[in-house]
This record gives sequence, structure tokens and C-alpha cells, in this order.
Amino acid sequence: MKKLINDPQDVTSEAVAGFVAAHSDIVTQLDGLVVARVGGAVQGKVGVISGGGSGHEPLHAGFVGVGMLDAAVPGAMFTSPTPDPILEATRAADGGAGVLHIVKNYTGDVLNFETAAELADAEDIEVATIIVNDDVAVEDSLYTAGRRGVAGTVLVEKIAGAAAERGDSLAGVLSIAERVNANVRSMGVALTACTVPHAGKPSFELGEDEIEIGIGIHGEPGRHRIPIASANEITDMLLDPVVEDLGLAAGEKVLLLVNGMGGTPASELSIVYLHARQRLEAMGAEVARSLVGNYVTSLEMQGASVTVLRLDDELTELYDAPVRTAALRWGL
Amino acid sequence: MKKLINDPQDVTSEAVAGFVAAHSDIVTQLDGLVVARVGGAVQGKVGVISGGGSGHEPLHAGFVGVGMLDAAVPGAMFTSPTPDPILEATRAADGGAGVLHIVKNYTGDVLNFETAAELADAEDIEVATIIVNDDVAVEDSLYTAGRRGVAGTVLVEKIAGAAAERGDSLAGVLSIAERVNANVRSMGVALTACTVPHAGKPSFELGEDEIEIGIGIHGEPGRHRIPIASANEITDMLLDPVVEDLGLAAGEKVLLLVNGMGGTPASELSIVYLHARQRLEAMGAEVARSLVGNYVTSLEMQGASVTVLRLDDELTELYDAPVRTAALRWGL
Amino acid sequence: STIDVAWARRFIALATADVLAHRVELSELDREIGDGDHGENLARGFTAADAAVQASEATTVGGILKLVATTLMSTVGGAAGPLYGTAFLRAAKVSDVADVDAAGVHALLEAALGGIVARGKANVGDKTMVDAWTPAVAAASEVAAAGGSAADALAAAARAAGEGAEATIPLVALKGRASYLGERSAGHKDPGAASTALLLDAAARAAAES
Amino acid sequence: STIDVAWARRFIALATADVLAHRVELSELDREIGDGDHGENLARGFTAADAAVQASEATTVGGILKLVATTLMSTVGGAAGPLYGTAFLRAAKVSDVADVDAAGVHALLEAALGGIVARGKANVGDKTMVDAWTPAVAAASEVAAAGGSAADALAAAARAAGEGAEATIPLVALKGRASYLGERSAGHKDPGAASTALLLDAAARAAAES
Ligand SMILES: Nc1ncnc2c1ncn2[C@@H]1O[C@H](COP(=O)(O)OP(=O)(O)O)[C@@H](O)[C@H]1O
Ligand SMILES: Nc1ncnc2c1ncn2[C@@H]1O[C@H](COP(=O)(O)OP(=O)(O)O)[C@@H](O)[C@H]1O
Ligand SMILES: [Mg+2]
Ligand SMILES: [Mg+2]
Ligand SMILES: [Mg+2]
Ligand SMILES: [Mg+2]
Repeated sequence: MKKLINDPQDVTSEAVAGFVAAHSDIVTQLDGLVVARVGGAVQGKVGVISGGGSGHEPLHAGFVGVGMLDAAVPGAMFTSPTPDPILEATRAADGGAGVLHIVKNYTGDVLNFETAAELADAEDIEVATIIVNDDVAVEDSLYTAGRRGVAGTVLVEKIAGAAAERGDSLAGVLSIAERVNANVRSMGVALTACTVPHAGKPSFELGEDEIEIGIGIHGEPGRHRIPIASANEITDMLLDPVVEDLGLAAGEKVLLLVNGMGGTPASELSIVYLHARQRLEAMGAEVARSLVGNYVTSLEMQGASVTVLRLDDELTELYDAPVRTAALRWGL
Repeated sequence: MKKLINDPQDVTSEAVAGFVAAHSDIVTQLDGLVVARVGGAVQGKVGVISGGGSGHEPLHAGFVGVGMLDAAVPGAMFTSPTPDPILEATRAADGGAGVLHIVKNYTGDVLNFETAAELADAEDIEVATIIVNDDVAVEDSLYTAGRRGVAGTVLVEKIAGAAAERGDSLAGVLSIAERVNANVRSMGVALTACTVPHAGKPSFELGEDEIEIGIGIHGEPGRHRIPIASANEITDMLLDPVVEDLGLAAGEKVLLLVNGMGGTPASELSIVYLHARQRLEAMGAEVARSLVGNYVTSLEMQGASVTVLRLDDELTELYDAPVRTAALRWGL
Repeated sequence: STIDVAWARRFIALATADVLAHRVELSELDREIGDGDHGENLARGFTAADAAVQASEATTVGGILKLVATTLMSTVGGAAGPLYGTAFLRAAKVSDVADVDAAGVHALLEAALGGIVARGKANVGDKTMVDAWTPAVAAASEVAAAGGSAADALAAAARAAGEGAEATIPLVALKGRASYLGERSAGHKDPGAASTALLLDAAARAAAES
Repeated sequence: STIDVAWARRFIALATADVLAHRVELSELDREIGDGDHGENLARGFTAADAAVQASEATTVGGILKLVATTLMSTVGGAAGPLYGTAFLRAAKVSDVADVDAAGVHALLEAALGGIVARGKANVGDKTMVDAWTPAVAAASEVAAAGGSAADALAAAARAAGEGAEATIPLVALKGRASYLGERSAGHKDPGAASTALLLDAAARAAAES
């Protein structure tokens, strides 16, 4: 394991401190590694927060700022944060109109946010929760933990953040977030594994010519392992289940997000994007918005995920609304 | 070699096509893979173009747009482009006020841009050239090829682009670019090598616990090889020669750029940034502006470079000016 | 033949030592079918819990267990943090007394399991820590019914938890991170079940000493 | 004992075949002390040049060489593109005739070297292609002075270029990408010098056939 780190135990705290120092015009650091907007909660605006294990940067702290999140809670590496800092972030985001918790669907995240919401409730802060579960690699059933939340999370955060900025009520922001979650699906591939600093060795082993289809973002192995194929073939393997699960029909408008897992060259993401876009267009869908880059990563993992969000006019307008965060910025 | 590619020969053309499709609100594609601003040359404005081998994305195409480059010329992977597309880009950028060529100091880039400038001259397009050479890892001498152009290039492009947008003459834009180049220094480290698609194997070999100090951005090996050390120690090895060569004095304002080589997790860049910033502050310098991320990469290489630019009020103002490109955007 | 606050303190000391000793092993189990942090998570949590217990002046079993609960809740994170946190919290509620007999041990373990199921909603056979806790509760219940001591009840519970953990190996996970692997989760021991066996073994050893 | 346009066509055909056959080897040399693309760059360029030559109706040696020059210039890129491009362009200028004798070969090679030095400003011993071209020019000059044939001049030039390329091995690079390695560039053959030897060998073989 070769990493640009000091003591493995200090990775998260040093990374957050460095991030906040580099973006001090946008964010500030509170207790428990919580990253919040400079200037504090906006009175009368619904607060929007998210959080989860570290190692997925820029998610979530990179999306704190005007038009998106009010605060983010980074946990230990790949480990959901505990309720205390989630509560701290909830307080920091509360402008009197309630706070939306955007939670990726992992047992740990769900349980810790649940506890934090109870604690917030005891302080008379109204909390609503959206559980993001866009990963079609995982079987969704009442009897399982259900689908994971992966790259679609950044779209929920952008669009819910814009709805809050627009002045929607907590119920309104929640319903927008639910609409995004209901219309977004993702699937990912790993070409290499990643190594959590304190573990010191890769999260799984892949042969010289193997890739793992249906990986998550926590260094978990995926659903099945196949020999390396061409970018176009791999893109098909990611896009097909996404489109099918979404029930995408000709004539629909979509946002296409090709997300890098952290160690993938930008050129490869563009190649995956090109083919996914051409496939979607061939199906009669209109790729109205696009996002290509490292947004929800797994440390230095090489690989990518394909996310499709079905757009309507309101979601498009909210997506286009100005945003000023470290990792997503336009119009401001 | 595992990559998300199709035919290795098509990597550059597919990547450019994908990039342009994803950012069609900002850029358009001309002949010879040239990427230009949508809307064409701005009449009366000095055109600013750059180019070089592919594999360093987002450099240069990611910096085409309002406030920065008018066009970019991607060559084959790690190979300088030929004069024809450089000429094409020069024409596309020419609004009648002349065109600045921003060239990284590599023999191939210098020679090909030189020929293109001659060809442009024959078409009565006035061309000025800035050769960027910020890499302190390389000995600079009249009798060698001189220092390489590395991550500092993005700052030359940003600031010269802003000067052109402000309406400066070609001589004015050139002199701003020269001022940036005279005041910017960089040094990089590789933890792993990268693999050019058509080569199929890594550009150099590094042992399990070795790192390479003073690497370039073309998969060339660096100046010396040492055992892996802590992030803080490595950052010192990069920052010290930069600061020394720059002759940085207490009380000066600087821009600190920590650039990822492509495969480095964002958290590690933040850790390097934090220490570099603390060191600069301890020297009495003021870190007035910061940029942390993948800007000038070497495919999937893990590693980073540290760049320091000495700022004055005018350079700061030009750096802060609005920019709207795929990879750098604010104010627009 | 009861256990008391001294047992509770000794239990946490032994549990902490065991977690630290098996930290890598637990993370390794989690690496195979999860995300490789279970040992690290518990090491962080029990180091903090142990320090809190040592500094505490609690005089009841429940007083100690409650302190452990809140400390785990606020330091472990992940799935195991809220699950073990709730388990200790519920156990604390039924043991806020000076002495606990075999029936009390059964009640305590049953409350812990109830907390885990309330939060995690896993069924027996889903390949989670529930598969270690469930037979442990049953074993303690038998000892209590047969008139055994608290130490006997814990010993039986620990043995049953160990067997329960082993029995997770062939199972296909339906809850937690391992469930994402589908069929490929079979053939590996569940890390949370393994840590449950470890903790109950520490509890039994602490009781045997007293 | 002169060479003509048929020679020029044959030279490019053989050179292209040789470049393609040694593509990996040339890139491998470049990988050791450069960026590993030299073989790829020349393969791209000569494939295009060969196609252009086959489609061309040029009737002079210089006509063919000029076509090669412009094609290399617009397809190779990197350092080698402009350097070889200028070399062929300058060589074409002094050979726009139907027949070239030994003195003509010397003039042609000297012009090529002049072009490379004009663009790249390398000195002998800087560990570049100049270290292969320089002895080649000297060898052709000797043959011409001694009254040898064009084919003899090319054969001598090719031999000298090969020796010049070998002699780059111990050198420390002062120009081009290898110079960034400093002392570590010693012990490796310069890829551009190696490709120069390859090209001149093709030229000599084409002349020997005619
Ligand atoms: N729904 C659940 N019910 C009971 N136990 C669970 C549940 N989900 C996960 N677990 C337990 O948690 C363990 C994993 O804990 P840990 O690795 O610390 O958290 P995470 O999975 O968040 O990384 C699993 O081995 C399993 O025993
Ligand atoms: N200044 C120079 N003068 C002469 N030859 C040079 C010079 N710089 C580089 N070369 C030659 O170019 C070769 C490298 O070519 P190539 O790999 O195609 O280009 P690049 O270095 O741009 O990747 C070197 O081996 C050397 O022979
Ligand atoms: Mg975890
Ligand atoms: Mg090159
Ligand atoms: Mg885990
Ligand atoms: Mg090369």
C-alpha cells in the first residue's frame, strides 16, 4: 500500500481540515468533522444535510454550499458516522424550517441517521429523511437490506438542495428528493480494488484480466466477476439494467451521469459517456443534461458507474439552478 | 493493463468526442480533434490556445471556454500534436487581434507549435508564444532542453485567458503570461506509473515501497527514487525546491495548487495541501488562493504535484475573473 | 452465584482486550464479505468504552452497560455501532441492579437481542450477529430454568454464540453489507456474529473469575 | 551507380516495413528513458507516408522525399515528427533531380542533418538522433571523396549510423525527454538514434537492390 498519508488514523481528520482550508470561502468546519456552509443556517430555509463514510470524496463535503447541502458529516473511512455529529450537522443546518437528511441506503447509515433524527426531534428540530437507493446491482426486496445508494446521491443532493434554496417547505423538498430517487438508477464496475488506509490491503482481489460488475462504493466486491471486455461492452452491461429497471421509454429526457470511482483517467470516462449517450439516443431518449467526472468515489479504485435520471421540466430547472460548492459549481 | 477503452488507436478520438458531447454548451469539435469554444472566435479579442499530448485531462480541452482558452489541440497519447491542427486551432481562435500559443516546454511541443506559428504567419495571423517551464525537478540550462511545463500551465492558461477576456492586446496578454510563468514553480511525485493504452505496460516500474520524486507528466521516470515516506515528508520534498527556486520571502502572497496525477484519492490531495499550506504559512507567506484537484494528470498515475504561484494584485484579480470551462468554473 | 458491577467492569476490560487482539481477524472476515472495517470499528469503540468504564463510579451492572452503550453508539459508527449500542442499552435497562442471577442473565441477553432485532430487523438465518445472539439467549434460558448460576448461564451463552457464529458460514446473507454479494456471501463467517461470540466469551470468562 | 525515384519509393517501402517490425522495440527504448511512444509515432507516420508515396506520381528523388516530409510533419507529432519532417524536407530540396550519385547522397544526408540541428539545436554527444546522423554524413562524404557509388555511400552511412546509435548507450542525455533523467539516462540507447540507423539501413538496402 502506497498512499500520500501520515498516520492512517489521521487520514479523515487531516483530509477534512485540508479540504476546509482550501475552500474557506465556501465551507467551515464544526465539531466532529462536520463541514458546514460559511455563514451558518439560512433562516427560513429548509436545511439539507448528508453524510456517510469517508473515502467517497468529493461526496459529501464537496457538495456543501449555496444551492446544495448546508452541512455534511464525514464518518471514518467507509464507515457511517455516529449520531452525535449528524445531530451537530442537523443543528447547524436548521433555519427553523426543518432539515432533510439525505441518507444512502446502508444499514449503518440508516441506523445512525435514525438515531440522530430522534435526538433532533427531542430538540424540536423537524427532520425528514430520504433514503437513496439507486444501485440496480443489488436485488431490492422487503427481505433484504435493499438497493444501495451510490452515484445517484449527488443528483438527489443537487436537486433537493435547489428546491430548498427555492424556498420549498420540508415536505416539498422531501417530495422532490423522493421524485429524484424514484427516477434515478445506477450500476458500477471496478477494474481494480481500493485499499482502506488502516486495512493496508485491497478490499478484494481481482486477477490481471478480471473486472467486477455491480460493485458498490465501499470497496465491497460486486455481484459477479468477468474477464475484461471493451469499454463499449462494459458500458452496455452497466447501462442495460439501469435502463430496464427505469423502464425508460423513447421520447423521454434524461440526465446521464458517468461517475469515476477515483482512479480512472478522465479520457476513459469520456469514452464510457460517449457510448452510453449513443445507446440512449438510439433508444430514442434525449440526453438533455450530462455530468462526467469523479463525484462519488471509492478512494483510488479504477472503474466507473453509469447513472440515468429521468428528467421532467421541474427537475431540469432545479438541476440547472445556480450552485456554488467545491465540487459542483455554476451560475455563481 | 485494464482500461475502459475500445481499440487503443481510438482512445483519443473517442475521448474527445465524448468530452465535447458532454459539454456541448461550452465547446465544439473542429477538424483534427481541435476543441474550440462554441460560438467561434470573439472579434477583437486576443485568441488564446494551447495543446499537447493527450493523457493529461482535463488539460487542455477542459479549460476551453469563456475566460480561459479559445481552443485546445489534443495530440496522440503523450505525443505533441502536429502543426496542422495547431494551425486549425489558431485560425479558430483568431478574432483579428492575434493569438497566444501556450506551449509546455517539451521539444516536440515547441517544434510543432513553432511550425504552426510559421504557417499562421503566412496567413497573416499574428502569433505570440509563451513557453511554460515551471518544473523545478529539471535542471534549467542553456545546454539542456530546460525545465518542463507541468501543472503551472493551468495557471498560465487561466490568467492569460482572463487578460485576453479583459481586452488586453497580444503583447499585453503575452506579458501577463510571462509574468505568471516567471513566478510559478512546481514539483511532482509518483507513487505508481501509468500505462499508455497502445504501449500496454507501465511507463516505468516502481517497487512495492518505492516512489519517484521529480516526475514529469508524460509517464517519464523522475529524478530519483526513494522509499515511501509520510505525506508530510513527501510534501516537504516537493515544496522545498519550489519555494527555494521561487525565492519566496515572508509577507508574500501566493496561490497554492496541489494537483493530482489522476489516480490519487481526493483525501490524499487534501492532506498534502494541508501540510504545504501550513509550511508556507510558517514561512510567513500568505496562501491567498488555492486549487486542489486533478488538473494536469498522467492518466491513472497515483501521485501529486505542488505548485506555488507568487501573486500580485493584478494576477489575483485575473485569477478571480469569471471562467466557464468544463473543468474550472466560477462566476458564470 | 450472581454477577455484579465488578463483573461488568471485568467483562468490558476482557472484551476490549479481546477485540484489540482480534481486530485484524474481524476486519479480515469483514473484508471477505463486507467492507473490511468491523475490527477497526469495534477497536475504536471498545477502547473508548473501556476508558469510560474505568473513569466511571457506577455501582450497578446496568450503570456500566449503559455507559458502554452510549460510548459505542457515539464512537463505532457503521452498522455495528447502533446495533451493539442498542443491545447494551436495552441490556442496561433490565440490569440496573447490584446483582444479577441466571434468570437475570437470560433477561439481559434477551433484551440485547431484542434491541438488535428492533433496529436491524434481521431474522435468524440472515447471516448477521442475530445468528449468534439467538442461540445464546436460548442457552441462557435453559441454564436459568435448570437452576444454574449466572456464570453457568454466560458460559452456555458464549458456547452457543460461538456455534451460532460458525453456523453462519454456509449461509447466504440477507441483511447488512454481505447481502450485496448474494450467493457469493456463502462460505464466510459473519463478522458481527464472530464479534458477538468474542464478547460473550469475555462475559463468561469474567463471570468464571468472580 | 546512381539512385533514382525508384530507389526513393523502394526506400520508403522498406523503411515502413522496418518501422512496423521494430515498432515495439523502438517504443521500448523510449519507455526506458522517454515516454514510450517513439515506435508508435513513427509507425503512424510511415504508414501514412508509404500510402502517400504509393499514390504519388513524383518523378524525382526529391519529389518523393518532400511528400514523405510533409506527411511525417502532419502525422508523427512529438519531437521526432518535426525533426524527421525537416530532415526529409531539407534532403528533398537538394535532390529534386532524377539521379543522385555518391556526392548527391552526401549532400542529401548533410542537408537532412542540417535540418535536424536547425530545429533541435542538439550537439554531438547530447544523446539524440544527431549522434547517428553525424557519423553517417561523414561516412558518405568519405565514400564520395573516394569515388564510390551512391549505394556504397548509403551502405557506409547506414553502418556509421548504426555504430553511432550504439555509441549513445553510455551517454548522459542533454536534449529531448531523456535529459530529464539526468545521469539515469546513461546505459540506454537513444530511440531516435536507433530509428535513424533503421531508416538509413532501409535506404542502403533499397540502393543495393537497384
Ligand atoms: N440488519 C442487521 N441486523 C443485524 N446485524 C446486522 C445487520 N446489518 C449488519 N449487521 C451486522 O453488522 C456487521 C457489520 O458491522 P460493521 O462492519 O462494523 O458495519 P458496516 O457493515 O457498516 O461496515 C455484520 O457482520 C452483521 O453481523
Ligand atoms: N533537440 C533534439 N535534437 C535532436 N533530436 C532530438 C531532440 N530532442 C529529441 N530528439 C530525438 O527524438 C527522439 C524521441 O522522439 P519521440 O519519442 O517520437 O518524441 P517525444 O520525445 O516527443 O516523445 C529522441 O530519442 C531523440 O533522438
Ligand atoms: Mg463500514
Ligand atoms: Mg511523446
Ligand atoms: Mg464493515
Ligand atoms: Mg517519445
